[in-house]
Amino acid sequence: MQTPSRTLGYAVVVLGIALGVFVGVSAHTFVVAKGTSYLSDDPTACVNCHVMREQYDGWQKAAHHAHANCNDCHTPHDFVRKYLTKVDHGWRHSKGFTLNDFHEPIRITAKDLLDVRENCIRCHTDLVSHIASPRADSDFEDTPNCVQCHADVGHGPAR
Amino acid sequence: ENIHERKNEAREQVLRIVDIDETTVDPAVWGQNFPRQFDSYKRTVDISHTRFGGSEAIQKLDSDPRLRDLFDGYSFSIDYREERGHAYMLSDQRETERVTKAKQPGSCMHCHASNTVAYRTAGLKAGAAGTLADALTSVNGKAQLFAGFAEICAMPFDEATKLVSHPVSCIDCHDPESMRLRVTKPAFMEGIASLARSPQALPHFPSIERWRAGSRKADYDPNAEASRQEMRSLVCGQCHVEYYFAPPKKRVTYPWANGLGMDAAEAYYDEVGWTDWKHAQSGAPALKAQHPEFEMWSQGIHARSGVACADCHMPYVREGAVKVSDHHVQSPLLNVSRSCEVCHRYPEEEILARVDTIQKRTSKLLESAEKATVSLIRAIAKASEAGATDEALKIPRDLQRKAQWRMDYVAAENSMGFHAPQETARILAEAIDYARQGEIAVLRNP
Amino acid sequence: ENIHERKNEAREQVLRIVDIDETTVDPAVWGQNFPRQFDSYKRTVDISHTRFGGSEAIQKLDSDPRLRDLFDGYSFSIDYREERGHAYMLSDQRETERVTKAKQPGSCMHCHASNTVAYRTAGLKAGAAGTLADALTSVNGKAQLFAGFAEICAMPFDEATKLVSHPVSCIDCHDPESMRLRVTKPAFMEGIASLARSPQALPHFPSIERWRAGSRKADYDPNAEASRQEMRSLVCGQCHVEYYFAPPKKRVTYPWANGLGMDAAEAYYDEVGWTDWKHAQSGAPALKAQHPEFEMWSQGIHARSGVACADCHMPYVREGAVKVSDHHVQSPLLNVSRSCEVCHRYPEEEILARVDTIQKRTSKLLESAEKATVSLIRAIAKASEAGATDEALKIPRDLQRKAQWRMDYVAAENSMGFHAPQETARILAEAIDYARQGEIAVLRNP
Ligand code: HEC
Ligand code: HEC
Ligand code: HEC
Ligand code: HEC
Ligand code: HEC
Ligand code: HEC
Ligand code: HEC
Ligand code: HEC
Ligand code: HEC
Ligand code: HEC
Ligand code: HEC
Ligand code: HEC
Ligand code: HEC
Ligand code: HEC
Ligand SMILES: [Ca+2]
Ligand SMILES: [Ca+2]
Repeated sequence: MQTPSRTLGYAVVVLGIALGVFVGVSAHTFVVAKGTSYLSDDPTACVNCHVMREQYDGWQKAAHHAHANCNDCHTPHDFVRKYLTKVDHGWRHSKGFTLNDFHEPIRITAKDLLDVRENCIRCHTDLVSHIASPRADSDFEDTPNCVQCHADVGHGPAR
Repeated sequence: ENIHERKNEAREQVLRIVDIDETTVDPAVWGQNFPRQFDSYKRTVDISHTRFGGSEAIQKLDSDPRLRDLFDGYSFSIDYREERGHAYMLSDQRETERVTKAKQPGSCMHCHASNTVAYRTAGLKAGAAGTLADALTSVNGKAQLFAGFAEICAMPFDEATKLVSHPVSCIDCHDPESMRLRVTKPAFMEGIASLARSPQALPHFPSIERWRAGSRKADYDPNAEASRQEMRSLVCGQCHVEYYFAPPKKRVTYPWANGLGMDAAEAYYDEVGWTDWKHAQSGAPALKAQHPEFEMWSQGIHARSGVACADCHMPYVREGAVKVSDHHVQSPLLNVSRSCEVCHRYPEEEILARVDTIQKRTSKLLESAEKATVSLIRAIAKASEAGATDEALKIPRDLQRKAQWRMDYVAAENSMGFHAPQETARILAEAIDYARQGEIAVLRNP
Repeated sequence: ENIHERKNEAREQVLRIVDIDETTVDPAVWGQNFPRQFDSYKRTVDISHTRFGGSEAIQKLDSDPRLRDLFDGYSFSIDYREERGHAYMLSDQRETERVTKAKQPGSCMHCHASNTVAYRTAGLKAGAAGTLADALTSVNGKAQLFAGFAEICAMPFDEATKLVSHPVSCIDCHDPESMRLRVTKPAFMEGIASLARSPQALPHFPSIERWRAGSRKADYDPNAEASRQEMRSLVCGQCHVEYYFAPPKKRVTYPWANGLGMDAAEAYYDEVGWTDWKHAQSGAPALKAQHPEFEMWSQGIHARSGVACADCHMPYVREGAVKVSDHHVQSPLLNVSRSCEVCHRYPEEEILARVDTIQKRTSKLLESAEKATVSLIRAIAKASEAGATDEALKIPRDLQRKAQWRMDYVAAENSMGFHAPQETARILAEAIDYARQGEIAVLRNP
């Protein structure tokens, strides 16, 4: 009969190995699937993953094709947060792509939706100055969710 | 216009020319700081027309003569018109024959005037602490408001109406400091608090569900807890709701203790034993429904999807470099491109056709429900003339109460079914069922 | 599966292992070229469960005993089950007591089997020109199909069912050459042609509106004129529709000459004087409705918005880089993320809750409509036992026909109101109105 601590010990070892393997695999993905694309702002970089194809195609037809590329909307624009986000995406998406364990249809995360809204307001500051506080990062409730009405700006009609 | 102008315009817009505070009732004064909103606000005088809505004050009793029978013995059989823009609410109330030819209480002021100051002044007179300078949301401010509300409800109409001078105004929906939305109508604050304590699930009001999960000690207070998107509907729910004047002091009361909607309100009235009037032809203890837009919207898919009254009735409009809320509150069918098309990318004709399909189905069913109810009324009247006892007519009369309440809940709701198409049809189906069952009951034992 | 594979998959194309043509009925053969679709196609044997749908072949007559009264005197009062996956259509038809205990015609084959080859062979036997090698859409092909259709409808069931061996198969919906969708059911081709000539507006079928604007000389032909998105619904409309067997030769016929929907079909049956059976208890000339999914969907907002049956019942599933249509046709509630979430950005629980609200409202109303109809049946039966003449009972019986048709139109439709929530409630409201009026008529002159 094993003592709890022993089991724990094994668990840790197993976990460690698993994690190691996983990091390896994902790093591998990161290379093969050009996860490095996250460091570029070129939209074609995003479609290195076919799972981004839908949004890419949508974006090409949508109103902003001429005005904004993926990262204009999907990453914050102060240097630090921008690269933190890129790393976060690079990691989560590579992981998702490797393990194929993500929810479909793919859904933007709450945090990313806030970043996007901040970008909407960044570009449309004057226009929305009556309805939205320029501090878009302020409490979500208090600034309208642009996308509730303009659902199709990024990727064309949702319905 | 060139870019530079637009940029300047954009910078000027927040500039405040005059000070406004809790005593500033006149919208024209607020309008100096917010000319765009004021301009559209004034346009609620415009007269327009849609198939089932619009703003021509036509006499409903003439366009649908069945209403005279249905409301026989009640003031609504004297004068009952299509409602119109906010600018008219005060004068239309003063001029309706329901007021000039019948006796009405001060309670009527609650939804037809800007009354925060009127209520608070009356409250102070009645001995509430503090001054008008207190924030409305402060302890003193609230105490003044509710004290005055009680006073004015109990007054006769003529006396009360002298105390107000503007239709709904900026101060009724906005905090003069921050311009944030707020609710200021006492009956609504009491109603929404009782609604929060009701058992009904309210997925379209997350802040209420949050409050329910909490200690529930203090009442639910929208001004403190509701999100901005929720407030975009709550400010309208202040008035566009079914109500009654609770005895003995005629306090405006919203029947929400069991939840929102037709069934919940009926259960409430049955519990407190409320009846609006005894029907002149049938002697049934009848109920009158009034503009349950807020309740009906709550049953619909738009509410469930987080779409607010203001999204459709006060859409954003682009003016030069800024977009503002259109304060010309009206039928969205007169402004489809802004009210609907941002969310529904269909041509205007297509959107109008969809609404038309929903509304025509509703109005055809409504007609059947009215016919069934009138036919029951006739049957009961005939039976009692023939000498049927109150005993024998109890069941038919109770069935009339149920049928008429349902029929009227849809007739009085102003979207002709649009706010909740399936729920509206369901209610009318029940109205027909009860009315016909009533007639069967009369025939079974005459 | 690892990335390298997935990247390869992205480049994979369909390679044809075997040749398939107009004579290839067996889906397993098609399956060699299209293994993904075949695999999911086979899964229609799965047994699943939702609140109002799913695929357990429960006996409806036990779960809702009122049905025994409602269909008294008709084969549906013997055996009437919840329908299930496509894989069962042939065996379920052979085993139902409606077949084993009652006499049925060859007409039944039309929607429960892959029958293009069976029909054409019978057509050739009957003297139609050409061979099976002719394209189905060729003049000869069509002639063979329709000749055989007439022959087999007129046969007794036992003889006809020997001629078919597979449930609906690839060839019934796909062109073996191009794999394009196509319709192959004769009664549907005739029905849709008569629908095109009807006066009803059909905004959800642009190709029909286009045909109407043209010369109208040749019949409307979906295989030649419908868009791909339209075909994604039309292939289902081949079978999921109300029908009757037109005398004298029991030809499967869709009552669409006045348009799609409850009212249009009723008008058609009244015009041609059709009655399914004489009700055993009341003697009313009753109608039986059957699975009008295609018609009900046509009344709903999804159809109007261009959403096809296949969008919800055969959603795309991503297999690696390629998207394929899920041929496991079933309740979308068992696959919400793919069936609904592509268009509706809500969590699964929320979407299920919305459907539940719609379906519960419907089932409650349906219950009221069934009760009202049963109560009318009882009243008529009682009156005729008491000696009322057919003369006196004509009006009540006609009202039962109208009420029962409406009630059943919803009961037989398999989405419990989801396909068109408001229209479904409207139909039930009318059912209740007619049923109660019938009872009143009985009581008025017994
Ligand atoms: C390595 C493959 C890959 C690349 C390259 C990629 N994505 Fe993704 N992306 C994914 C996967 C997998 C998901 C789903 C992750 C999940 O939902 O957990 C995803 C999800 C997302 C989401 C929604 C979830 C979230 O994080 O909010 C956004 C937004 C997104 N990607 C944007 C981008 C942009 C912008 C780029 C290019 C700068 C990009 N992606 C490049 C694979 C990729
Ligand atoms: C104009 C702004 C904008 C641009 C440019 C844009 N997006 Fe998006 N994207 C959005 C918004 C807004 C959403 C969230 C959609 C919603 O919530 O309705 C979104 C969502 C997503 C998602 C998550 C899927 C979903 O529906 O939630 C992915 C993945 C994504 N975008 C990838 C991309 C890629 C890749 C590009 C460039 C090819 C791109 N986006 C360009 C605004 C944009
Ligand atoms: C990188 C800058 C940028 C970002 C980020 C951006 N926009 Fe735009 N947007 C533009 C420009 C430039 C135009 C075209 C000129 C104009 O209409 O102001 C435009 C046009 C629009 C329009 C009018 C065209 C249409 O689609 O009807 C809308 C609405 C809009 N943006 C909303 C949004 C929303 C919502 C977001 C965030 C999800 C967003 N924008 C993000 C720059 C941006
Ligand atoms: C409640 C619905 C709603 C919300 C929320 C909303 N908008 Fe809009 N928006 C509209 C409407 C309606 C218009 C069209 C106004 C007009 O045509 O006069 C519009 C217009 C615009 C335009 C100008 C489009 C053009 O034709 O030039 C931009 C840009 C825009 N919105 C951006 C935003 C941004 C950024 C946000 C979030 C801060 C936002 N909107 C939130 C409804 C909304
Ligand atoms: C203080 C009470 C009050 C508030 C608050 C209020 N309304 Fe009204 N509303 C009324 C009255 C009273 C009328 C009828 C006026 C008349 O007919 O004289 C009316 C009329 C209307 C009409 C009919 C206009 C027409 O042309 O027929 C609409 C639409 C409407 N309101 C929507 C709203 C919306 C949306 C809100 C919230 C943004 C709102 N109301 C807030 C009391 C109110
Ligand atoms: C709970 C809020 C509320 C109260 C209390 C209220 N009203 Fe109204 N009233 C409304 C709203 C909202 C409308 C517009 C919708 C409608 O007409 O159905 C309206 C419309 C009207 C109209 C115009 C349409 C018509 O019916 O002819 C008149 C007149 C009117 N009210 C008179 C009165 C009188 C008199 C009283 C007191 C007995 C009163 N109201 C009490 C909210 C209220
Ligand atoms: C999704 C859009 C939408 C929302 C949300 C909505 N309405 Fe409406 N409303 C309509 C339409 C469409 C009509 C029908 C107008 C007509 O028939 O001309 C209407 C009609 C009305 C009318 C009668 C207008 C007239 O012209 O007589 C009133 C009053 C009203 N709504 C109040 C409200 C209130 C209060 C709320 C929120 C509790 C609300 N509406 C929410 C779309 C909406
Ligand atoms: C019946 C309620 C109501 C009345 C009365 C009202 N408003 Fe508003 N107002 C609103 C709503 C709803 C919004 C949208 C607020 C939001 O989205 O947070 C709004 C928004 C505003 C805004 C913010 C910018 C914008 O346009 O969205 C200003 C400024 C404003 N109103 C000024 C006024 C003035 C000035 C008056 C009087 C002339 C007035 N309001 C009367 C309901 C009202
Ligand atoms: C802020 C977004 C928004 C606005 C504004 C809006 N809708 Fe909708 N509408 C929705 C959503 C969300 C649904 C629910 C279906 C879904 O989830 O896609 C819906 C559903 C509908 C439906 C189908 C449901 C039913 O009741 O039959 C109709 C019809 C409709 N809307 C008409 C309108 C009309 C007319 C207007 C303008 C008066 C309008 N909508 C304004 C978002 C909106
Ligand atoms: C050849 C006739 C035919 C065609 C074509 C057809 N169906 Fe069916 N369908 C049936 C029959 C028969 C059943 C019932 C089988 C049984 O109960 O044994 C059925 C059952 C179903 C069910 C119920 C499955 C369950 O689990 O309860 C669904 C959903 C369905 N069909 C949808 C569709 C859709 C969507 C299409 C078009 C893509 C379609 N059908 C095409 C005849 C057909
Ligand atoms: C117009 C097409 C069509 C014709 C003709 C047809 N069916 Fe069906 N049948 C269906 C569809 C679609 C379903 C699945 C939907 C349902 O059950 O409501 C079904 C379901 C069934 C079921 C399973 C559910 C139940 O009712 O027990 C049986 C058994 C059945 N049919 C027998 C028959 C018999 C016997 C005939 C001939 C008298 C026949 N069918 C003629 C289309 C048809
Ligand atoms: C917008 C989505 C949608 C569309 C489009 C749609 N359906 Fe459905 N369908 C549903 C839902 C949701 C149900 C309810 C399933 C349940 O209750 O389990 C349903 C139920 C059914 C059922 C009964 C399924 C069962 O489990 O018993 C049949 C058969 C069916 N639909 C056929 C069709 C046909 C044929 C069409 C096209 C003419 C169609 N549907 C279009 C969503 C859809
Ligand atoms: C009841 C009708 C029906 C039957 C039976 C049917 N299919 Fe399909 N099939 C469809 C529909 C609908 C589509 C979607 C077509 C489109 O979007 O154009 C489809 C699409 C396809 C496609 C195109 C790729 C894809 O997945 O969208 C292939 C290949 C296919 N089916 C093969 C088959 C095979 C093999 C069988 C028999 C095992 C079969 N189908 C039986 C209705 C059917
Ligand atoms: C291909 C797109 C699409 C798919 C798939 C889809 N819907 Fe819809 N849905 C719509 C559109 C479009 C509307 C109409 C409102 C609008 O115009 O936004 C709508 C409206 C609705 C509504 C409100 C109208 C009503 O009848 O009450 C509900 C609820 C709904 N859908 C549920 C579902 C469910 C559940 C499913 C899956 C079984 C589904 N939808 C699949 C596009 C879709
Ligand atoms: Ca009006
Ligand atoms: Ca089933």
